[in-house]
Amino acid sequence: MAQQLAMVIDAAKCIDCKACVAACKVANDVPEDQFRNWIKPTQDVPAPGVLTARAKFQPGACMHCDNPTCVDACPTGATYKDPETGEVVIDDDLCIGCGNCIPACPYHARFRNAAKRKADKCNYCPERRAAGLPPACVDTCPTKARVFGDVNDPESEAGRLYRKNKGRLTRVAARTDTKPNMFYVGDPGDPTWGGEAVVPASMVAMKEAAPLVKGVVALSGLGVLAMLGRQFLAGNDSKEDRDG
Amino acid sequence: MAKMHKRHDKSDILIHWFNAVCWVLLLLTGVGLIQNPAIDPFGSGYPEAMRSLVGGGGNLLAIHEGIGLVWIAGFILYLIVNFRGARFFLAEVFSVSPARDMGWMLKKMVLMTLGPKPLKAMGMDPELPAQGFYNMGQKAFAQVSVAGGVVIAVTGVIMYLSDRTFGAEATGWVSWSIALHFIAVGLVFAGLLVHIYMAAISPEERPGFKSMFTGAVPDDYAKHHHRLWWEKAETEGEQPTE
Amino acid sequence: MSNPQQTMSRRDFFKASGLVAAGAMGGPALLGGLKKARAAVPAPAWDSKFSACDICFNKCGLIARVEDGVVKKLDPNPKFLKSRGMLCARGNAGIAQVYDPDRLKHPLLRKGARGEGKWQRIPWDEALDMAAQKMEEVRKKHTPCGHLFSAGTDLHSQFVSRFAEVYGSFNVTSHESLCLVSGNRAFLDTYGEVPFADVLNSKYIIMAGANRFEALVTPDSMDLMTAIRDHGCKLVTLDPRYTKTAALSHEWHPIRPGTDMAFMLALAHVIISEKLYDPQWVAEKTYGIELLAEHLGPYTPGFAAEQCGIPAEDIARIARELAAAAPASMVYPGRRTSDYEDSTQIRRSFAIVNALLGNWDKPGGLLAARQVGLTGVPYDAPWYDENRDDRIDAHKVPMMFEHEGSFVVTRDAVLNDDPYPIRGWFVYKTNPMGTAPNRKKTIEMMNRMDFVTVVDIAMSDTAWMADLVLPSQSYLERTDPCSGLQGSVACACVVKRDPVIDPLYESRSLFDIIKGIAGRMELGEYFDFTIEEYRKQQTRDIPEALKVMDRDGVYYNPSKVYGIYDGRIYKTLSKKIELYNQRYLQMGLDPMPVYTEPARTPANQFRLVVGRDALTTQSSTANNSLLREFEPSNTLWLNTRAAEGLGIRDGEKVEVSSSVGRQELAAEVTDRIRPDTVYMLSGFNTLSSMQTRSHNNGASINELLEDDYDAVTGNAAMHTTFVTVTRKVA
Amino acid sequence: MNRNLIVALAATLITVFAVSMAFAMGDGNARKGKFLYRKNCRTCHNGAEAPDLSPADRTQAEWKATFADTGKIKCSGDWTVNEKDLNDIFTYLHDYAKDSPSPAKCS
Repeated sequence: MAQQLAMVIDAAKCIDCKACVAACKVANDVPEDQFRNWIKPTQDVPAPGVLTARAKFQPGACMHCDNPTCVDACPTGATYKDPETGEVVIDDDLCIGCGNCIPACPYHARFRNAAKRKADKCNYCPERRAAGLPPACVDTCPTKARVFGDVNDPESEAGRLYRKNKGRLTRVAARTDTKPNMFYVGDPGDPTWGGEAVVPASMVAMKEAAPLVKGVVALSGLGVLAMLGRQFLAGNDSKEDRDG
Repeated sequence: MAKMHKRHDKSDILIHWFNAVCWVLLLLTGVGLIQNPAIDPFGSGYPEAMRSLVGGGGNLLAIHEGIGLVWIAGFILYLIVNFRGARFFLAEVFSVSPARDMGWMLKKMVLMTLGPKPLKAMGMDPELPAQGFYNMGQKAFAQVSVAGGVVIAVTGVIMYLSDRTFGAEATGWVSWSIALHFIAVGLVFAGLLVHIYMAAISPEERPGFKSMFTGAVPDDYAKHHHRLWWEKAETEGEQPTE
Repeated sequence: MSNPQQTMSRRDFFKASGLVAAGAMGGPALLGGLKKARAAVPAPAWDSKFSACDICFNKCGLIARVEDGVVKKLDPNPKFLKSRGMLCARGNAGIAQVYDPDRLKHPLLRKGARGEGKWQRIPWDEALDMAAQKMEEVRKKHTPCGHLFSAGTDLHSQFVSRFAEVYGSFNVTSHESLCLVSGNRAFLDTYGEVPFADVLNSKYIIMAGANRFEALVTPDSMDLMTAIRDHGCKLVTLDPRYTKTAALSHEWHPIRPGTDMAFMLALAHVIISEKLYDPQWVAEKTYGIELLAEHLGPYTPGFAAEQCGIPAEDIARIARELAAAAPASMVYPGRRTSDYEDSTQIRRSFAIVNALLGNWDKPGGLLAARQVGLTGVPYDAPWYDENRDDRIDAHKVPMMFEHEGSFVVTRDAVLNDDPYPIRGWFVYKTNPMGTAPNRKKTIEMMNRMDFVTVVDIAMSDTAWMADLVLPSQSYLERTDPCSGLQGSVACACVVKRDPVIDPLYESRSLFDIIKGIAGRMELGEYFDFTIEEYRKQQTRDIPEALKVMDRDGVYYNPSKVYGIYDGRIYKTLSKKIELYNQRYLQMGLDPMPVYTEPARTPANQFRLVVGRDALTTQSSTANNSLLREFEPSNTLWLNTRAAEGLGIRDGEKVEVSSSVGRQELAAEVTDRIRPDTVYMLSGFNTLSSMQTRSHNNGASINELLEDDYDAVTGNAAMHTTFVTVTRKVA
Repeated sequence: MNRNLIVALAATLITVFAVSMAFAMGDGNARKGKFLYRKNCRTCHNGAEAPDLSPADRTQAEWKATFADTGKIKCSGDWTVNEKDLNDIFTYLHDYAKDSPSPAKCS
C-alpha cells in the first residue's frame, strides 16, 4: 500500500497556544500576516459551573486531500498529488503564482506567498523530514496534540492512532467533498466549516475552450490529411512545379 | 536560369525562420507545461516525458520562458531593423479584397482537398482569381498569426512577470492570460498545420517555399500565383534578379 | 527534386513537424516510460547547537539550527523533559527578538532631557569609563547604599548581585517583588520551602489565581493537559475570566475577584468539619489543626458563596471531591501572586488546604525541591564601614525577602529619601518602567537619580529614561553560567548556554560589561574569572554535568522525587507543616488567614485585572514582530452587558482611567469576563519610540495600576485598582 | 572530693557564663556578620578543609544551641574574632537559618 502522510490530531489536547503556527512561520519563512496553519476556536461562553460543553480548539492546515480540488484547478500540474506519499505538493519551480488553486481549496489552506509570489501551503516540512525531524508544528507542539506520519503504516505513531480510533475519527466536512487526510481524535469543534471549491472563471473558460481549440486543430489537421491524401492519390498534377 | 522576382529580403527570411524555429520550440515546451486532464491537449504522457527530458517542470518552464523572451526580442529587433518591411507585410496581409479573396479561398479549399471536379460540376470556373503579393490563404494565416502572436506575447509576458513582480491582486490577469495564451496558440497552431502543408509539403507551392531561402521566385510562378503582384512588378519595371 | 540541398531542408522540416506530430500521438511512446522525477528535498545544511530559551523565565531546552552564522530556526530539545520537549510560540519567536531591527546596537548616552529620546552614540571605553566614574561619585556622596541595582530573570543576573555586594550596596531588587514573592512567602511559611506541583500525577486540581493553559509554566502547563486528557484528572478553575484554562476545565466558576481566600477557607471548613482528611497524617505532620478547626468556624460554604458568587453546594461538593482524590489532589499553588494587599494570606489559605489533603511529598501533590547538584560559587566582598545599616526598603513590611526586596516599597523610599537618598541605578534586563504599577511614580523615581545605567538588548521604557544605555548580547550570543531547574517529576536538571551565533552589532555580555566597570573601580578582582571557570565551580559536585550538557543539552540529576521528607523535619519553627504559623503571631500577623472582604467595586467602575498569555512575556515581547502578528495590540475585555450599559460596541476605542492614570485602547466586548471586571494584557503602549511595534500601540497597564502592595512581603498588588471606562468620541 | 567540687563549680560557672553569653547573643549586625563569616570562617569551611557551612544548614534553635557554648565548637581554639564580631557572625547564621524567614546559602 502506498503511503498516506497525514496528521492525526487530538483536538481535545489543543490549548490554542499558537506554537505550531509560530514554528511553521519560522521554519518556512512565511511572510508577515500569512499563515500555513491555524487553530480554529469554538469558544461560546457556557453557563458557569460544571461545563457541559468545553471549548474546542481545532488545529489545522492543508489536509492533503484524496480528491484535491486545488490540483484540478492548476493548469500546469505545478500542484499535484504525489502518488507515493499521498502529499499534495507544490512545485515551486513550475508554479507561476496564477492563484487558480487558492479559491479551489474549500479549507482556505492556500495563499499566494507575498515574498515568493507563488502558491503556498503546508508541505509537511520536507527539508526537516529529510533531516529526520518531524514537521515544525508537530515538533514544537506543547501538548503533542499534532501527530504526523503515514496512516497506512500501522507501526507509525500516526498509523497507530488512526487504527485505534478508526470509526470515531472526525474529518472537517466541506461543501465540496475533497476527502481530506486530516483526522481528528477528540472533538474538534465545528466539523463543517469547509466551504466550496471555487475554480476561477478563467480556468473554467480554459477548460470549456479546450475541446473547441482541439476541434479547430483537428479540423485543420483533417484538412491537411485530405490534401495529403489528394496529393498522393491524384499525383502531382501541378504543372507549375516543373522546375526549381 | 529563368527570370526571377525578388520576393523577400534577408531580414524577412531570417525573421520567418527565426519565428518558425521559436514556434516549434515554444510549442514543444509549451504543450509540455500544460498538465491538467481537463485541458491537456495530448494526454498526460507528453508533459511528463518533456519534463523528464529537461530535468523537471521548472526547467521546462524556464526554457519556455527563455525562448519566448528571445522570440519577442527577435521581433522587436526585426521591427527596428526592417520597419519598412514589417509595415509592407502588415499592409499586405491586412488588405483584403472581399469578393476576389473569398472566392479564391473557397475555390482553393475545394481544389486542394477534392480537386477541380466538384467546382466544374457546380458550373464554376476552377481557375482561381488573381492574387497579390500574398494569396488569401497566406493572408488569413498571417492575420491569425499576427493577432495571435500579439496575444501570445502579451499574455506570455504577463505570466512571466506573475511570480517576479506581480502581487496577489494581479492573479486574475495572470489566470486569464493562461487561458488566452492557450486558446491563441491553439488557433494559430490550427492555421500553422495548413501553412506547413501548403508551404512545405504541397508541391504546388514549392517555389514559394524555396523563396523562403533564396528570397526570389521564378517569373512563371509569380505570374501564376501572384498575378496582381507580378503585373505590378512588370509595369513598375522592377529589376528581376538574374 | 533537382536540388538535393533543398530536398534535405524539406526532409528536415518534415522531421521537425513529425516530432510535433509524434508528441501529439503520445510522447511516452517516443521517449519511453519516463516516470515523473520528483527530486528528493535535501536536508538543510544547518549546524545544530544546544541552548536554552530566554523569552520567559522557564528556560526551555532548545536546539538552534544555524546556517552561515544565522539562526534559521529554534527547535525544542526533545531530551529536555522539563518542557516535555516543546517550544512555545514565544520560544519560536526568539529569532524575531534576536534579529529585531530595533535592537540596541551600540552604547548610547542621553543627550536631551530624561525620556526625550535624544541619544548620542559613544564608544565602549568611554561608556564604561563614564559608568564607573558616575557610580564612584554616587558612592562617595551617598555611601554605597546610595546606589540601587535591579536585575531581571537571567543567568547573568547573579553577577549584578555580586557587583552590588562588592560595590557595597544592599539595595538590590529583582522582578520577583512584582510577581511571585507573596506566594512563595505563603508556602515557605507553611511548609518551610516553596513546593513544585506534581500536576502530571494529580487526579483533581483546583486552579485559582493561575491560568496555566495561557500563562505557560513548564512542565505544569503540558502536564495539566496530559493529566486531564489521559489520566482522568478533574480540573476546576476559578477565574473572573473565561480563560483558555477555564474553557478547557471540567468546571469553571467566575469567582468575584479577591475572594479566593473565602473559597479556600470554606474548602478547609468542609474538609475538617466532615473529617475528610487523614487524621493520622495531619496529627503527625502538621501543627495547629485544632486551632485551625476553631478558626474556620465561620467560614462555611454559605459564607463563601456570598463572597465568591459560587453556589454553596458547589463549594461543598468540590471540597468533598478534592478530599476524596487526596493525596493525589491539590490546590495549584500558582506563580504570579502580585494581586492583593493580603496576597500572602490568600496563598496561605491555598497552602493550608493542600496541607489538609496530605499531598506533600507525594505523587499528584506538592513536591519538595529535589537535589539538582549545583553549588554556589563563594566570593568575599569588602566591608564598607561608612555604609548604611540596611536596605532602603527594610522594616516597611514584616516579611520581605532580603535578597529580593520590594520594588514598590523601594520606590516610595527613594522618592522620600526615607531613610536615606539613592541617586544611582544600575538596571539589567528588567523593565520596572514597563512592569511596575503606577508608571508616573517610576518616572519620578528616575528623575531623582543622578545617573542611571541600563543594560538591555532593546530600548525598553526603563532604558528610554536612563542616562547611559549599554547593548547586551541576546541569549543566543553569549556564554552563560549553569542554571538548575526544577518542576514536577522527572526534572531536576541543569542547563547552560554557549554562543550559537557571533554577537550582533557592538553588543557585549553583562558579565563583560560589569567586569569592565568593576575593573575601572578597583573591584576587578571580584570578576577575575571566565564563565567557563565559573561553571566548573558550579558543577564541582557533579563533574560529569558539563560534558553531559554538551552531549544532550541538559543534565539530569537522578535525585529522589517522592519521600524526600521521610524522616526529615520541616524547616519551620514547629518543625511541622504550619497550619498555624507561630512566627506570624510573634510578628503581629494573623497566624491563620483571616478573610477580609475586598473593597466592593464602586458604581460605574470596574476592577482591573491583568495577565499574560502564551504569546507575551510582559513588556519584553512587546516589540516581537512574530508575536505581534498574533496579537497586534491589547484590548480591554469588557462584559457584554456592561458594555451595553455604557453604550460601547466591540472594537470601539475607550478611555480607561484610574486614580493614577488614563489610557486609551479598543474595547473587546465579550461574555468571557464578569460584568464587574475588566482585563488587559500587559506589555503595550511603551513610551520608547525605539520599540516601534509597541509605542503608541494599545494601552499600558502600569500607567493605570495603583501601587498598593502586599502587607507581608511588599509584593506589588495589581488587582486592587478600580477604573472607569468611557467611550472615546472620535 | 574537693577536686570534684571545683570541677563542678567550674562547670557551673562556665555554663552560667555560656548561657549568659548566649542570652547576650543576637541583635548583632547580620550584614557585618556575613562579611566576617566569609573572612574568618569560610577560609576553612570551604568544603575542602572543613565542611561547607551555610546559615540554612541549621535551624535557628540549632544555631542557638551551637553558640551556647562556643568552647564546644571544634575550631574555636583557632578563632581570632572578638566578642562583638562573633555576635555579628551568630546573628548572620541565626537570621538566615533553615527555618528563618529568608533561608540563605552562603556564597
